[in-house]
Amino acid sequence: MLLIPCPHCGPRNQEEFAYERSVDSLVRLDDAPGVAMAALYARANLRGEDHEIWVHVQGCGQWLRLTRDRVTHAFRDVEAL
Amino acid sequence: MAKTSFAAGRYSALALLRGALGGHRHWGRAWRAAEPGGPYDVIIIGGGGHGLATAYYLAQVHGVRRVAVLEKGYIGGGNTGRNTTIVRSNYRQPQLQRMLDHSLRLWHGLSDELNYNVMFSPRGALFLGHSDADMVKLAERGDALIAMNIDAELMTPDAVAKLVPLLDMRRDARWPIEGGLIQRRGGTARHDAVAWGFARAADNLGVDIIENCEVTGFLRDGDRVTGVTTTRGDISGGRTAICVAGNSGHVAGLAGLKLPIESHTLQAWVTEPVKPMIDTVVMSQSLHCYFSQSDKGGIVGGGDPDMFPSYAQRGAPIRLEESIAQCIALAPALSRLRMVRSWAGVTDMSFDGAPIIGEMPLAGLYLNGGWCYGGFKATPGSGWLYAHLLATGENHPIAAPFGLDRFASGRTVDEAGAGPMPQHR
Amino acid sequence: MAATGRSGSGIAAQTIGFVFDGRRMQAQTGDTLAAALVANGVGLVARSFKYHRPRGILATGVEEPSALVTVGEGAHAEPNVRASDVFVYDGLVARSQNAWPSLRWDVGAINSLAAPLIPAGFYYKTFFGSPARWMLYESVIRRAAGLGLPPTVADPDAYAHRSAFCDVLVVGAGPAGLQAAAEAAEAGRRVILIEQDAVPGGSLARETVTIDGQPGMAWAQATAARVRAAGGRVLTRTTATGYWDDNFVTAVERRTEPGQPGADIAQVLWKLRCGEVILATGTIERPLVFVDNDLPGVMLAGAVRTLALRHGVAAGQRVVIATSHDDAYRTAFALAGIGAQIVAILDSRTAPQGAIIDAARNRFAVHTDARPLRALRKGMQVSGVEALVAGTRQRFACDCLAMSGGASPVLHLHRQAGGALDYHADRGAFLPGAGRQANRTAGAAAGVHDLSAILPQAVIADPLGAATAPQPGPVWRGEAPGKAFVDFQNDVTTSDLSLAQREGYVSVEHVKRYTTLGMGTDQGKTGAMVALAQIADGRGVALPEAGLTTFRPPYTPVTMGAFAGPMHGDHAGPIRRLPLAAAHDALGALWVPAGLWFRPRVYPHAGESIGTASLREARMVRASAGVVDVSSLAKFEIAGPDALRVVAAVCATPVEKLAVGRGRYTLMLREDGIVMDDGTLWRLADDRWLLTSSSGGAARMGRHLSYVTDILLDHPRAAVVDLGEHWAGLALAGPRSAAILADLTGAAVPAHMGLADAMIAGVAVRILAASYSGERAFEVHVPAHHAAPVFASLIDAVRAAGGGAFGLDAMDHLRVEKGHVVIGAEADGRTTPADLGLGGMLRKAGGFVGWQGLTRPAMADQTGRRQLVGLTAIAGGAINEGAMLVVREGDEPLGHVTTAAPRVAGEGSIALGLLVDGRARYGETLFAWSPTRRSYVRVSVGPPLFYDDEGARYRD
Amino acid sequence: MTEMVVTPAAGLVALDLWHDTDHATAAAELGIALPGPGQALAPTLAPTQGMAQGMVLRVAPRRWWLDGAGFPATVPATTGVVTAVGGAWNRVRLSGAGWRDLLMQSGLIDAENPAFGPGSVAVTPLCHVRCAVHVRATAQCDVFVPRSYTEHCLSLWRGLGWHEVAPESGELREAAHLS
Repeated sequence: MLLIPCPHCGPRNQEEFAYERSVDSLVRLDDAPGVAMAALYARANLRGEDHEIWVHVQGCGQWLRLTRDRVTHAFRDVEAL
Repeated sequence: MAKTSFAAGRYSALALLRGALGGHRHWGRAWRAAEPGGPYDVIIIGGGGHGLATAYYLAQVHGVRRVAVLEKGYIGGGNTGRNTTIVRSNYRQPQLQRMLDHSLRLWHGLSDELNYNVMFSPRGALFLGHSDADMVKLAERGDALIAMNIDAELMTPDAVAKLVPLLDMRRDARWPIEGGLIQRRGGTARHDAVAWGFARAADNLGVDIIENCEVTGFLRDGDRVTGVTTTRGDISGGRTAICVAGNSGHVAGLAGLKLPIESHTLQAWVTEPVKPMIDTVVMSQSLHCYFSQSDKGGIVGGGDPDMFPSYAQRGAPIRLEESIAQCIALAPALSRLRMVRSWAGVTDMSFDGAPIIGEMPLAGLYLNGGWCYGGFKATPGSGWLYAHLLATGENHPIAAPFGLDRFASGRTVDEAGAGPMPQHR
Repeated sequence: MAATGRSGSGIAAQTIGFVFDGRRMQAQTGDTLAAALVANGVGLVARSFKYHRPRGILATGVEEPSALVTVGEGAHAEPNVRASDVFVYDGLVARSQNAWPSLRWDVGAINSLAAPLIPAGFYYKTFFGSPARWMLYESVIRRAAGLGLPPTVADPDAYAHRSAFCDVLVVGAGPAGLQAAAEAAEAGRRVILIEQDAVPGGSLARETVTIDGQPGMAWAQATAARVRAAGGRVLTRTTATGYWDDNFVTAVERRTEPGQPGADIAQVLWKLRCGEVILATGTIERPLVFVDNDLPGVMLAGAVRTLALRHGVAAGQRVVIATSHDDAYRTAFALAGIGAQIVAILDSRTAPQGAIIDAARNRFAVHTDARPLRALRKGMQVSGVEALVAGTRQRFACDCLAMSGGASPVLHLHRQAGGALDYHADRGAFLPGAGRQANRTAGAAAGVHDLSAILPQAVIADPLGAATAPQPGPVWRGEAPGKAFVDFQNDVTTSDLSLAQREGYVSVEHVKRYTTLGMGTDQGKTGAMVALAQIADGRGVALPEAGLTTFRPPYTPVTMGAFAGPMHGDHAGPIRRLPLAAAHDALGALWVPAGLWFRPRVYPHAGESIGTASLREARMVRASAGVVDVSSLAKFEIAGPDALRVVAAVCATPVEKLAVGRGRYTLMLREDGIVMDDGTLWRLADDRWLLTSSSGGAARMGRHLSYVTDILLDHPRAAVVDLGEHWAGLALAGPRSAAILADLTGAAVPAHMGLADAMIAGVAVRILAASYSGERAFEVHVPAHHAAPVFASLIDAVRAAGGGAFGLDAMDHLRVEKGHVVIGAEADGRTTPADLGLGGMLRKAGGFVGWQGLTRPAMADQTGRRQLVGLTAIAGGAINEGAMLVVREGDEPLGHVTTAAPRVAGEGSIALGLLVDGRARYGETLFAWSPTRRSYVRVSVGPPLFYDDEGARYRD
Repeated sequence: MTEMVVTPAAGLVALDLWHDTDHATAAAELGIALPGPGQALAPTLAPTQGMAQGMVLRVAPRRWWLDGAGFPATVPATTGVVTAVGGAWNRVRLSGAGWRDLLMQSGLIDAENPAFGPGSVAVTPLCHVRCAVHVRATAQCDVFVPRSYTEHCLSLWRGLGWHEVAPESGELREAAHLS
């Protein structure tokens, strides 16, 4: 049960957060279709550390960028978005 | 079908009796501890049910016997050994119906075919409906199935209550039971036995099953994959087949490829064994829980995935709480049972909820993955179709809708209608 | 078993009554059921899982594999309770299980005779034939398997959840745990100390030691009191069952004993977030492996000692002790202390040395290089032991064989937390290695057995000297024929392990799964390490190479109800109530679930069916006017100088030119171009917008808007405020609606797709002129806390005009006639705007979420796609919702009916459907085939519009 | 004492400031205190502004709840925006030292931490429902519960031994739409 460091609220239970996507899969509104679909459908899905976008959806609504190890579940960095 | 002979002896009641008289000393290994060799016609990365089934059908159906199955640990140790053993084909989308019913038909003859009792038990897979709207959705699914020649039967509340007497049939229950849709040909199987049975049968046909052999990279000749590097040396082969659902992203990454797959955790649980109390696989149209009773007597159940990427094979207790609360709401007597174990698997969540079977952008490299949380039921069918692809170089028509190109073309399957984010399905 | 009564325990206890298998017996308060049964001379307690072998008490802790009983009666019955893990309460009723017709005469014991036929994994090798044939065999197997009888009625117990945070969590109130907890608490840290037993003390319960002049258990009580005095929380009868990520520990507190009625809350699931976790979880003793080591009367030596010292119960009068290390010697002294005879001590070591050995040699017959080969039986009870003593076979008569094959540190939680293990060959045991989380292990679990090392500041007086580390028992190599068990519950023997190895199930996980080793309710707590030693020996490798299976939560079995806790009954999933729920009840609403919401489905008159009533309501709307509650619709205000950017990104339709005071229908897409939601967009002011969307998609839409704003647009000067619950929404529809509203507000009503502020019943409301029904209609938005008088006024006014309230079903009938799509039905997560015939609404220039996805060939090209169509039953009959659309019965479907409805204006059955190449099929005849409902209705395909093609009725 | 008083949070207004709006500047401009994360403050008075009474709660990185009367009805578009949100929330006032216990049985935040004292605010799920908690005093705490979930929460809290007492005005409870 992760304890996710919300930049606004402090550490909170994972139940309060929702994972959105990995940072590399952002689709910008003005991305060309090919670029957009490649970003949407091709994930590095690293077995190790990756950068992810989460939101404190059951709390303050803050969006965050987490640098997180997907094997150990350790957070290395958190940044308010 | 002619009975296959096994080097280490066919299994039968008579053989068991002979064993009883001789202290069971005559049984040999179910499969050889093969050493890496080669070159192989086909290298299958992943000794789970799907990989072993692929190897078996390659040898059995296509006569391709120079096959190696490379397993990083022990065979059947991934999702094959950690699912809730449900087998059914009652999906809604025709592409999935065709594939999973093809698989279900194989399940029905599998124990005999493999000469290994995989304990496939068509005890029925029942979806419950909790409202008129649910019942319409179930009827729609049933209609779609029957129209595809797949069995489905809409049940009244009374019929449901008779089939599963422990369900809470009160009208004022939180999720009242308005009826159900059952697939009587669906049921459960013994998950480990599926891996072992395919391994034994494939080994018997000459397939090399190489355990404790982790793939660390790919051998390349330009844009062509010619084999793999492993912790036990290089192995070369004509076609290289990834079959590591849960870790597809990682293995494809070794070839520099990205996939429309993300690895998520799915948990399951089992209670202490008790005498028979539930004979049917129970699921729900609108809740996220399912349960059945194993032959040993434990109630096996599960619910939603953990909804974020992870390779950890461990989840959060909140998911257990939710699925258990829903199970108890449906069958209140479950409350007094005790959970004896929970576990987690890493599922290959594809971006339309359907599997990916097809050639990769690198020649000679193939993928079978993206099974989300529903791969076990597909084991024989998946292996059969993948074997077809690996033997012929072309996807079988049943597997054709599941190529990787569907994401770029927009021909996604999306059974749940949930869109590309795997945490939403 | 010869043992009866109590001797010299010196424990002040009251006598209470209990029943086992119909026999009334007496126990003392503080007794476990195991202790009470032994005290009453009950040896045979249970039958094993597979062979139905007679079994007795093996252990006194949660590790007990054999003595499983059902405790409690009726709805309170709890199966598979370990006799060692239930404290006797007055009136406790226990019965044996997995035996028929009785525990003593159990038909299932025939399995023992058939044992040669049913070795490990036998079922994989036989029972071939069709699945139906297998299911015949299987039904026999299923009945034979299982342990206790299942509950059949709802659980009468209540369960709670409770969170707690601490700086230090200490698991285990033995000496090491108590010491750590007291130190931390007195240093001002927030401390929680949990202990699975009913009292603190842990291993002290089986020692005669004094600490700082107090008997061990009294010191434990005093130390626990110190923890409490320093502000710490001490939870007894509480087991830490799961160690999850980020130092999150779940623990289960039992407030009532198994089967015990009463108490408000039976169990509490604690959710502990901890700064640091100290695991002082002690050890679990291992059995020795020899033939028939499972006979009643063969017990773990530590358990025998606990019975003697804690409960004053002698497990036997003539006892043989078999051991591989010093600890079991203590059992000899303890038993002798309560008057039992020590027949012999069999020590597998060749030359054990030390004070306690010397002391024992002075009092008892100590045999070295001695180990049991076979337990001898009389009836269903051990009567002696055949041992190999210095190479020769000897027999010793006894009524209790106390054995110890070493001890395993309890490292389950350490492992669950991701900690490493270090193997210590000299102890034949794993000790905790590096932890991955903020946790450490203390005391015996960390391999420290000497009390003076655990409590360095205390004065320890132990008449038997300092405890030493246990050493493992010898590996069994089949020195005598017969069954030697390594897993007592699942009847796994050493020959099963060998068979598995022979057949190539070499990996320890394969051995486990093939033989079911360690897969019982005890999860192999006593036998796992013994089995591993056997496996390693069989393979000729060192034990760590044989591998180790994964430790998974829970540590001990947890009642399912405790996981659910308050999520029970109506709270299994929260119910959302409309602001006007009471008013709808007063109008006789029939409720229908819609996600978590409950919404009025229909307001039936007496004797009216739902179908009749909803059609009546729909016709009422077409004829005069009706009011429907649309409060659960999602509503968002988007305001600020950059609000247009947000709206333009989210909505796929033109937005920029929408005039202030006007609204329009809009679509919101997913990134793959599929319709996510639909709704109406209103321009409240130049820089302020209102977006409504579907009830069911409200949470998704809220998050989407937030994502677009904060992530895609990088914080424009615009705020998105979720006002879904702020505004109650009442849709007033029908030809009389404009007049009614004008009358109520005393003002002109807005034109179609216009909006206005107004007053109704003295309450400020917002009126949006939008139509879903096809009639002139208005949505009245009012702050939810002021909704009641507005609703009352509207209802009064429509009733006066011959109308009334209408529900969701009528609304559905009305919208089908107009071909309006619903999210989840027509927009099923696989349809594009073009599929729904709405492709022309999209902004050509793109720039909204999803535009790129729509350019993909299979989405841009409409050929072969499912398209929205209208369906009309031609020759009577009602079209079934969900029916397949086929050319003829038996064909593969070309599509399906998404929503069906009776015609409101007119008679007959109409529907909307998704049909492959549907727009090219206008005029064709198909069948709506529902085999599950045995209906087959001929339908004609046409455009999805059945009423007022020109849209004349909803305009001003 | 374990008493719950339920009233609609009728006057609640959300104040959103833009991402690039300086909070201190905005506070001065608006004449109200804008508390930091996890905090509530009584609005301070600025001579040029109305007499705001009540409480300002920080509920999100860029959002405050203005709870009371006399707050500015509009704010400059260069600064942010205000939106009435009171219809969405009921206020459950918990009186009694046991409010910490209630929170610990309903959610997953450290409400037993002495640092979570008067003036603290937390937005967090209670009974699986996103609520806002405002500690008013050592023995009093407000929980803002979404209107539609109020009965769900209250019924669970009744089960924990809390009983409801009528607000001073009975109409208020009616407006909270509780049956």
